[in-house]
This record gives sequence, structure tokens and C-alpha cells, in this order.
Amino acid sequence: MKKVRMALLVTLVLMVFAFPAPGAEERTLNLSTLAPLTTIDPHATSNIQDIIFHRQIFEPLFFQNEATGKYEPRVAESYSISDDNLTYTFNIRKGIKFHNGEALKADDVVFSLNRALKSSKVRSYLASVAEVKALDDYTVTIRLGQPNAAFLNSQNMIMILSRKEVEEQGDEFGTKLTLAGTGPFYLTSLQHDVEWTCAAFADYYRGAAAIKKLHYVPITEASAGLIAFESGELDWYIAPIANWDALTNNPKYRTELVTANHISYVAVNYEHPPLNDDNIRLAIAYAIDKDAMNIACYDGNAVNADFMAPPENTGAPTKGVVYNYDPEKAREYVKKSAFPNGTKIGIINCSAGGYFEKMAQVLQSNLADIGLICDINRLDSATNLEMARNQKYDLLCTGLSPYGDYESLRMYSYTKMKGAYMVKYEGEKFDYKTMDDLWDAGIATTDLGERETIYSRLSDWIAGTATLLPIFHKVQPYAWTPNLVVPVNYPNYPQVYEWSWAKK
Amino acid sequence: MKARTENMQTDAPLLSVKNLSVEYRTDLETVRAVNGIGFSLRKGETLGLVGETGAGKTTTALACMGLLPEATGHVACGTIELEGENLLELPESEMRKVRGERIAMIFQDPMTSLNPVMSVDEQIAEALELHNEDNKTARQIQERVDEVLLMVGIPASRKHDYPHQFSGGMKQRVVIAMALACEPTLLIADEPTTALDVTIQAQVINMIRGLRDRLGTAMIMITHDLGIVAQTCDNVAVMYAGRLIEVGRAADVFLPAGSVGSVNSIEHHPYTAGLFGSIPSLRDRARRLTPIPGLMPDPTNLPKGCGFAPRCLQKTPLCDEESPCAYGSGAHRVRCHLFAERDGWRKEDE
Amino acid sequence: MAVAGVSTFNSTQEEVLIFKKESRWKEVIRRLKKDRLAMLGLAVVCAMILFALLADAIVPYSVALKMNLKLKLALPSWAGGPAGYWFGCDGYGRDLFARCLHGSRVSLLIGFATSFATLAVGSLLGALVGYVGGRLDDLVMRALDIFSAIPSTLFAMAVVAAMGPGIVNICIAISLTNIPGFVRIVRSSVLNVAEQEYIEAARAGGASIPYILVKHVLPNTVGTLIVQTTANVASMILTAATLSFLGLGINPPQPEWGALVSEGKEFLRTAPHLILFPGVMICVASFSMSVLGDGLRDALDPRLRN
Amino acid sequence: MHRFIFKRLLMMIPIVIGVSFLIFVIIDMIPGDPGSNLLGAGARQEDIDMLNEELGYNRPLLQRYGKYMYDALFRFDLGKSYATKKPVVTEISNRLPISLTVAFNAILFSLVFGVPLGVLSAVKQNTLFDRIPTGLALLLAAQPAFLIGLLLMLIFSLRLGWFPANGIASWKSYVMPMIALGLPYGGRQLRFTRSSMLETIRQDYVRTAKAKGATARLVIWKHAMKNALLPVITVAGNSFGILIGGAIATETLFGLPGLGSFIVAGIKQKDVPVVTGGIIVFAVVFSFVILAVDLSYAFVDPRIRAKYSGRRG
Repeated sequence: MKKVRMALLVTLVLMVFAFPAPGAEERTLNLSTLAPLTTIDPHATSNIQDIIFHRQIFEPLFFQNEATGKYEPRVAESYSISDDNLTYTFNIRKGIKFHNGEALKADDVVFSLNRALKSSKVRSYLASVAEVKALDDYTVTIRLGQPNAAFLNSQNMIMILSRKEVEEQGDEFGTKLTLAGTGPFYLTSLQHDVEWTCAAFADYYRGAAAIKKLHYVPITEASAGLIAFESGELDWYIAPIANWDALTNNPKYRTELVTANHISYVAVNYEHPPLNDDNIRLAIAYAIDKDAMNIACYDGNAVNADFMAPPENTGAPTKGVVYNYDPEKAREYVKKSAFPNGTKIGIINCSAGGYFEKMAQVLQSNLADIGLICDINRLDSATNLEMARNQKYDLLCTGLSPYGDYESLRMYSYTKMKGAYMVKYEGEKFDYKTMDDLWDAGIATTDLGERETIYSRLSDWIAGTATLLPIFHKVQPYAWTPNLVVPVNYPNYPQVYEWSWAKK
Repeated sequence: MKARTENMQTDAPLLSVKNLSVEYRTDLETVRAVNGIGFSLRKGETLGLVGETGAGKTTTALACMGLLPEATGHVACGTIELEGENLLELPESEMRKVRGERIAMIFQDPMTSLNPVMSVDEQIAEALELHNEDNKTARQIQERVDEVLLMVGIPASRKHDYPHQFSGGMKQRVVIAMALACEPTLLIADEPTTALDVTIQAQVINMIRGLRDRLGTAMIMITHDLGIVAQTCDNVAVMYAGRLIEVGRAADVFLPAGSVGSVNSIEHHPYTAGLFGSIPSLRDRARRLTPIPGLMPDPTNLPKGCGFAPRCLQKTPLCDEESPCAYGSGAHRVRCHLFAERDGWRKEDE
Repeated sequence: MAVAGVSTFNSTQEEVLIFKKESRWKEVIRRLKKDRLAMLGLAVVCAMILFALLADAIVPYSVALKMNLKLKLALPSWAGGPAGYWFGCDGYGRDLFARCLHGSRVSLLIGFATSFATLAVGSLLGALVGYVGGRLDDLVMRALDIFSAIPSTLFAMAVVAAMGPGIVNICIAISLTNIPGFVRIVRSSVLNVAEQEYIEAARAGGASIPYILVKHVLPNTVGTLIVQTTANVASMILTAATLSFLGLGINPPQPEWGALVSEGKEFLRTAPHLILFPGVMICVASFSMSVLGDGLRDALDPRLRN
Repeated sequence: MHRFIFKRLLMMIPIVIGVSFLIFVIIDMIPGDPGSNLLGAGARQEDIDMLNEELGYNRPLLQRYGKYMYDALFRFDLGKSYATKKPVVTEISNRLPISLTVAFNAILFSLVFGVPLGVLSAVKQNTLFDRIPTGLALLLAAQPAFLIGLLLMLIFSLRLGWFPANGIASWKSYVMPMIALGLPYGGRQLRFTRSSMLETIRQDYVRTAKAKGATARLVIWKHAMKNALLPVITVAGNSFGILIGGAIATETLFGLPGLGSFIVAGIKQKDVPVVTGGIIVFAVVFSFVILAVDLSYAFVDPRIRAKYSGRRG
């Protein structure tokens, strides 16, 4: 009897602890990232999980809205471009305060941009910048070495920091609590790999955020994250697609599928025989069943891709050379090639753990259907990347996130960017100079129509080589509690500032 | 100290084993280790239980202690009466009171029969604490520990030592001290010296003998060393393949075959004769050692007739057919067909 | 008199021992046969090996690879799924039964190959250092100390990462992590055996070290080795499964139980049969190997039984 | 005894040197470099080279190793993580207590249910009391850790809401990892206890104790247990050592920032200081655990105590 009573008591205590009842006003928003924070120095990371969080506390000069593609003023109120397209003049917003309470001045902007220029992690965004100068406390000019139509897009990736704060922390900046940002939230506690918290910045120039407190935890295991979300430990979560149907059919949750700014593709190394045979590459291009890949990876919820960038990206082509699933045509190309049915065409590389290994398996099956045999090499992501860079692959299943402008794909093919490309076009096989010239031309003009024409030609050139084969744009299965009002779910970077608690 | 010596040699037996059979049963086979043996022992008396390895001596001792391996060992029939009380019918809780207090046992190998992680005084004191009917205080128990240690010749200064710090002979002394701590009425010594050096053997046997005489304890001395039997025992029982084939006073059994004074040419079971024949005699240098040929029968598959028949040089056709019954002459008893028609021997009741 | 008595009986005892030694293996097998649980384990292990060997005759390997995305996550046929798919279909609409069946090939291969590799290297090295002793013993044992101070999963991970995936590399990595423990076991039992008199006798007879090791020392540690090896098979299958879970298993689409379980992980809540069937396979294999190992240990060391 | 401990502590130095060298070599064999890993796809070679230069990764292996060991042994500095730039010592000192807590709880749990059940099944050998726990133990030991963890989460976090699925917010966060790890290890512990106990209760001294008239309970818990404990301690110690760095799947699943997942992340990113530092710390902790196991042997068994203190000079 005594034991039973004791057990009841313990259960009761546990339940009380498990369901804390916070006041509605001060309710904390619980969020998660898919990986621990590596740093909170926005100039010292190119990791998307870091950036998703950094965007809540730091801001660039101009912000590109992912949903509309438009640029919105943040640290800078307005900008002007010189006639030669080489000088950008930014008018800094007056009265902006850093989280430490100090006013933001042009000097901080210059400092931040120069700091970014020295960082191996982000300086590629500013590759065209020749000089950054403050004209006065609220005007900054940036002079480019050559015209760059995508400059506004790339400056969107560079956050403005408080010079004083950064210099005071020195080498330790990024590893500890900092108030160097101007964003709607500021850090209140920080344990990179356990949890970190933020509070709404009262002096934020667009008005303080509706949600006052944020709490982040890193959850690397998707199924664990989902359980955490369902048991109320998280308010908003990027759910695993396998559980999507159950979530959408559950009235306890709000859900939305948003197409990510992302392209999953297959790269073909044309230098490795028999992949150097044009007919074999075309056969591969026609053999790929994008629908099957979509079903295997995203239950058919992803958006099949015709081109290497989502249509929302500035300058992204909407028509041109497209390969669609046609096994008959694929077999014809195999027949036309110098290789018999059952030819081994090499190994498909992919990184372990994500959906790329699913793509690889469907690809292998698709190719087997048309009589091309290949193996799969599942590698840890670092090794996979290293092998891809060094062209040590035959076929590669991978993906990338453009920044919102077709130009951001340049680094994956432009031959002058040594080592960055996924397919190395430099060589005898293709007229790669034409491609390089098109990339250069694409940013030399700010005229959008002109750019689109150039990128269409570029897209066709690349498609013509049948070396970069777009598959689909993945989706973000967002789920959140009905207590939370989320006006817009963005493709990649959530804007927590826009969110609020539902009124009872 | 209770005056036990007074009761010596009274007629009522202290221990009486009747028709005892023990089997070991596993799912593989049934080992009939002891087959209908009977013997009795009076207070203060010493019985020597002699036989080859595997003859069933230790099994008999364990049956008396109620320590047959639980899962397999099993008394098939018979009784073991201690002072008129059938031990086989006692519940385990009562049996625990018998063990250590009334019957104590010294095991064969002193190296392994002491717990290596307890000091010797703890182990001796434990026996006393388990049978502490007169509510001795901790101090009295410690005094008694010192006393018994001294009795076996170990200085009290070493009582906190652990078994590994003692030599083999010393360990056996500790085991003996432990067995005698509660002054049992019966001590079973199972080959107490087999594992010891020859020089130590004599010391230990002398000590056991001395203590037995001093305390008046009855004793069953299990051994295959006939020398020890001769030195210590009043009575001798020879065991072969789970049966007692010859029982008698030491003088009867030890009387050499064909020696002066015997009426018949054969006074012993052929096995006993062989056993004694295999010992070189100091008196008779010319005689060669004559080991008994062959092996003991497989206890899982005992022969139909006499267990010794396959090895017996004097075997008759009857020996293979029928198990012999016991024939007695005075206190001397032999289980062999050869004695059926012999003068002075008559068939004994089982 | 006393001396002679003892010696006589001892000579008889020795005869008994020799008599017993000749039939030792027969006896072990006889005892094992009587152990019903161990025999069940043996039967299951044999059946699994048989199924693995005959896998192609039962269901061709191509069936295990054949995708049909219309049948993604289809339920087993007896639970309302499409006919002919006894275990249902995986996330690519492949026949899960065929994948489990063909997966047994790889899993059992990894289990047995690594165990035997560990057995071979571990016992030779253990016997050598145990027997030779001295500086060699010190050197090897200190080197092994270094190996065993690294967590085995992490070590296996690092080795696979360095050498790349693939069955052979995984087997090497798993074996490497298990060898130190095995060497220790063999070494200590060799140290026990080496003290026995018959080894002295062989030595005195001028036999060479390798000869003594192979002819005298190893056969006498065979019991320990067998028991340890059977226990290892089960744990190696599990280690391979763990590596699969960490993304370092064999390359897809080749089926392997651990890989099947970790592939099924994401569907645990929507299609639990994906994890159930290979999970049960691992369980059954490891269970039957373990009871077989236990039975062998009992049969080899009858003291432990009753 | 002091000498013995001192000797064992000294022996850790070659182990640390050996372990770190082994790790340096293995990591060097993994294709790729930290620069390209950290910068990700689409990074330019010049940026990668610059980052590798900053990290000091462009220098030859032996030179890097030499500097690392010099710093480690004489300055107790294990370098900075390539990825987070935080000192490895700080990172580890944040994570080690978590790993220790998890491992300790799990082992305690495994002992609490493994040892008594193991004793029970040994004492009641070949009965249902033996077969059910042993069968259960075999079954548990054959489960991948993540499976038990996920099922626990579904039950205790989702259905019952008793324990959080993620994080280390309070003591409650440690309950499910403890069970998830403790169950399979408890299964192992059960089997070891059982066989150790079986061996022990057949020893002559147990029979001696029975001959003294001791009760079955006294015989088992006083005489047999202390002797049967040695293998149990060894297994517990080894498992504890392994769990400190080896509970990777569980750490990942429950979002515990422990040593194991730290090292795994390091291996994936070729973060040499993280991997080497993590494994050195693990090796040292492991050596301490083994030392503690050996010392507890001495505590339990006077023969071993004598052996340790007997080694003078």
C-alpha cells in the first residue's frame, strides 16, 4: 500500500515537472537546428545551419527576400549604382543600435566588409570588391573591380558587425556570447552544442519582435526531433518527410510544404570513359526517372527540376534544353554508342546519411534498365566532397543551395575558379571558353532581360554537355503548433521576427 | 568441554547408514555412485573408508552431510541415522544445524576449500556464529577462534591472515580448526592429506589423531592410503564400485592373506587382497608389486554380477551372473561368492 | 607404505585420464547433442547458412534489387499488402524478403569472416607472445594497450573512413578492433597451458617453438577459442549493424541486415515492418549463435553444467 | 600499492603518445583536408589553401605531430578545434562530465538489474528463473542501441510525456539514455554474472561454507558473491570505459553533447585536434577506469592486494 502511494507520488511529481505552464506573454519559442552551432561569427562560417540562426541576430546592408526575390533595406536604407555599374553607394540607416546599445556608423560597415574580405569562409561572396570606403558616418561606397550584377545578391550574405564588440573580443569572437549584431534578437546565453537563447531586441529599428524569447537546441537525429516536436519540446520543426502525411493529417499541427532554394542533381564526369562518349551521357540523361527519384527521396513532394536553379532565382532560365525520362530514347543512345549493352560505366559517389544515397540507388536502377551497369560508393560527406573536387568520381549524386541569383552557380562550373567546380570543363572536349565568357557576361549587365537571355544560353550550353543533370528541388516540410502564427514560411531561412503567438 | 570420552564404545551407534544408494542423474546419464551400502559407527570410533578414486567414498560422505550436488545428486534409497535421527528426512533448516555442529567435514584439497577473500579468523568465527546457541559474545567467539587455532598449532597472531598467506599444511590445519570449532560429534575427513607433501602428511595425520583422542570425536577417515588407515582407524570399510565389499575391525582387514593363524587360505575379498598385494612390504622384500589389472566398471553401466568380476582372478561363472551377498565372520564381513561355502562365515542380513 | 599406496592409485588414475582424452571430442559432441537449446541454436545457424548459400536458388539476387516505387513501403502480403511480398516492400518498393534473404549472405559473411580473421590472427599472436614471453610479449601487449585504449566504434569508423567503404574494409576494421581482446584471452590460456608438464616434455625433446605452438599449445586452448569465436560471430554482426547505422556500412544497394535496419529507421513509425524483419533476423542470428556458444562452453567444460 | 599506482600512471604516457600518433596517421589517411571540409562545396581552391594555412594543416605530418605533442605534454594544450576555433580542452571539459554521467548511470542501471538477475539464474540454473532472464539478456544484447532509444522516446516522451526527448536540461534528460544503454549492457552483465556465479558456486570453499551449516543465502551473498564479483567488476569497468566514448548512437539520438559524438563529428570534418584530443582524453579516462578496476580487485581479493604491494623494486 505504502509502495503504491509512493509510486503515485513520484508519477505526480514527474508529471508536474514535465508540463511546465508558462505565462502566455513571456512564452519562449522553442526551435531547433539540425547541427550544433559551429560559431556565432557570421564571417567565419559557410554552414547553412549556422546561417539560419545568424539571420535572426545579424543583418546585411540589404536583405533579399527569399519569397519575393526583392531586396529589402536593413542596415542600409537605400543604395545607388554608378553608371559604370562599378560603384555602389549605400546610405546607412540612422539611429540603428547594436545589441550592445551603441549606434551603428559607416565605420562599422567598412570594418565588417573588410573583415569579411579577409575571411576564407565568406570572401568569395565579395570576390568582385576592390575597395570599401566610408564617405561620412552614414554613407559607404563599395567599388568593384569589374561589374557584378549579382553584387546585391552576394552582399546579402555579409553581416554587419559592431567594430568595437569584435575588436574587444579579438580571437575569441565567435566562440562566446556577443552583442555585435543589429538584428531583431540578441543572444542571452550560449552553449554551442547544447542550447542557446535569445531575447527580442527592444531597440530594434523595425520595432521589437512579437515573440520575446527564443530557445534553440541542436537535434541531429530527425526522428528524435520529430518526437521532441510532437511532445511539445519544439514549437516549429522541419519534419522528416517520411512522417509528413501523419503530421498534415493531424489537426494538432499546422504544416506547410515549401520548395527549398536548392537543386539536387547528378554530375557526370565526362573525362572517364565510357562517360566520354556523348551518346552514353545522353543515354544517362534520358534514363533518369525524376519522378521515381522524387518518390524515393521525398514521397513525390519535391518539385521536378528542368534547370539547375529554381525559377525564383534572379536570372534563372525557364526554357531551354531539358531531358525528361525516356527509356526508349536512352536505349537508342546506348545502341548508338560504341559500347555494348551491359557496359560498366563506373561508380556513383554519394554522401552517406541523407537522401543522396537514395538518388544514387534509383539512378543505378534506372541505368540498369537501359543496360548500363554501375556500383555505388557511399562516402562520408567530407570524403565525398574531396573526391568530387578532385574529379575522382564517375557519377555523383549531390545538391546545392543557390543564393537567389543564377550567378551563384558560377562557382560550380567556372573554370577560372580552381577547385570549386563539380565538373571540370577545362580541356579538349568542350568549348569551355564560351561558357566562361557567358558567366562573365551574365554579371556584366544589370539588365534583367539581358541576363536571362545569357543564362538561357548558358543553361543550354551546360545541358548540351549532359554533365550536370538537374533532378528536383527539394521541399521543406515545415510543421508548427497552432499557438504560433507564421505568416510566411521561407524556402531556406525562416524569419522569426515575423512570427507571433496566436491570440487566445 | 563436554565429557564425551565417558560414553566411548557404548552400544548405541552414533551414525548408522543402512542400504544407502546414491545416484547422479543428468539428462545424459545416471551414475550409480553408491549402491546399497550400510555401516555404523559408535561414539569415539574411527572408521576408515578405503577405495580407489571413483569408488563412491566422497559421495557417501556428502550424503551424510546432506551436501550432494542439488541438481543431480539424489539419494535413491536407504537411511542415514545420526543418534537415531534419520538425516535424510530432516528439513534443510534442521539439516543446517547438523552440519558443522554435529557433523563436520574436512575436505580433500586445503588449497581450494578455504575462501580466498576472507581472513582465516572470519572463516572460523563464521562456523561459531552459525551455531551460536549459547549466545556467545563477539569477544568470546574471538577467544574461541584463538583457542582452536592454537589447538591446531597456528599462533593467534596469524589469525587475520588470508589463506594465500599459508602453506598447504597450514591451510589444512585451518580447515581442521574450522571443522572442530563447534566440537562436532562426528568428523568426516575426506582424504585430508592427499594434497599435501609427504612430510606434512604425517604431521597432519598425527594432529588429527591427537585431536580426535583429546575431544573424543568419532571420525570417518576417507582415504586410499592404507598406511593412514592402519595408523588411525578402529574399523575399516573397503569400497569398490559403490559397494562395501569388505568391512571389519582394522585387525581383521589388515590381517595379511595367508598369514599365520588363519584357518582358511583366503580371509579377504580378492579386491582387498589385491589392494594389499599392491603395497610393497618392508618385511617381505622378495615379493613383487602386483597391481590389480584392469579398471573399475563404468558407474553408468554396472555389470550384472559382482562389480569386481571383470578384474577378478578367482572369478567363477556365478560372479558374472549374480551380485554376491555379504558373508560375515564376527565383525568381519565380506561380499564375495567365494565365502558362500566357507567355514565360520555365514550369510548376513542386508 | 603410504607412498606406495598413493603411487599405485595414481597410475590407475592416469590410465583413466588417457582413456578419457581419446574420446574427449566424442564426449563433447555427445554432451552438446543432449543440450536442446544449443542444438536448436545450431540448427538455426545451419539453416541460416543454408538459406544464405541457397539464396539465389530461392529468390534471384536481381529481385532484391528490383525497384518498383509504386510499391514503396507496401505492407507484407499477409497483412494486406500486395501478393507475393511476404515481408512487404522497402522504401524503393523492393522485395524485403529477398533483401533479408540476400542480406543474410553479407551479414553472416561479415560475422564469420571477421570472427575467423580475429581467431587466426588473435590466436597466433596470442600464442606466440604467451609462449615466447619476454620482450616480445611486453612490446606486443603495450602496442595492444594502445589499440584498446581507443573506443572500438570510433576506431572502426576512422579506419573505414581512411580506407573507404566496402565489405573487405569493414571486415578489416571490425577485426582490428577485436584482435587485442582475443590476443589477451589466448595469451592467458597459453600461459596456463605452457606451465603444464607435457609442454616441458616437448621442449626437453628439442621441439621447435612453432612446432610446440601448433602441435601442443594451440590444441589445448581450442575450447576457449571455440567459445570465444562463436560469441564473436554474434557481436560482429551487431558491430557491422552499428557501423551501418553510423553511415559506414557496406555500399547500397547491397542488402545487409544492419543496413536494412538503419534504412528502415526513418520509417519506424510509418512502416515498422521495414525494421522488424531485419531486426528479427539479427536477433535470431545473434541469439542462436549465443546459445550455441553457451552450449559449447558447457559441453567443453562440464564443471559448469551441474 | 603506491608504487603500483605510480607505475600505472607512468604507463599512461606511452599510451597517450601511441594513441595520438596512431590517430594522427589514420586521420591523415582519410582523404581530404579540413579546409575543403569546412568551406564546403563551391569553395575556391585559394580559399581552401588559405584556411589550411591558417590551421597549420599544410605542414608535414610529423612536424604537426611534434608540435601537437609538445603542446599537449608540456603545456596541457590540446589545440583549437578547426571548426569552432574553441580550445579542445574547453570543449572536452564541457562534454566529459556528460559522458561520464551517462556512462555511470548506464553501468549502474545495468548492474542493478543485471547482477541480481544473473545471480538468480545461476542459483536456479536450468529452471524458468534461469531461462527467462538469460533469454531476455540475449535478446536485449542483440538490439541496436538506437532501436531501444527510439522506442523509449515514443513511449516516455510522446505517449507519457515523462521525460524530454532531447537535451540535457535536467536530471530527467539522463533517464532514457541510461535505460537505452543500460538495458543491453545489463543483458551482458547478467550473462557474465551468471557464468561467474556458476563457476564460483562450484568451488570447494562454497562447499566448505555449506558444510559449516551456512544458509544458501549466506553462502551466495557472502562467500560466492565476493569471489564472483571480480569478472563482474571487470566487465562493468570495461563497459564504463567503452561507454564514455562509445555511446555515439545514443548521444546522437538524445541530443547529448558527449565525448563520442564530439569525436565522430571531428572524424567527419578531419578536425585533427578534436579527434586526437578527444581520443587522448578517452584513453586517459579509460586507463584510469582500468586502474580503478584493478584497484577494486585488490580491495576485493587479498591475493591481488598482496601481489600489488609485493612488487617492491
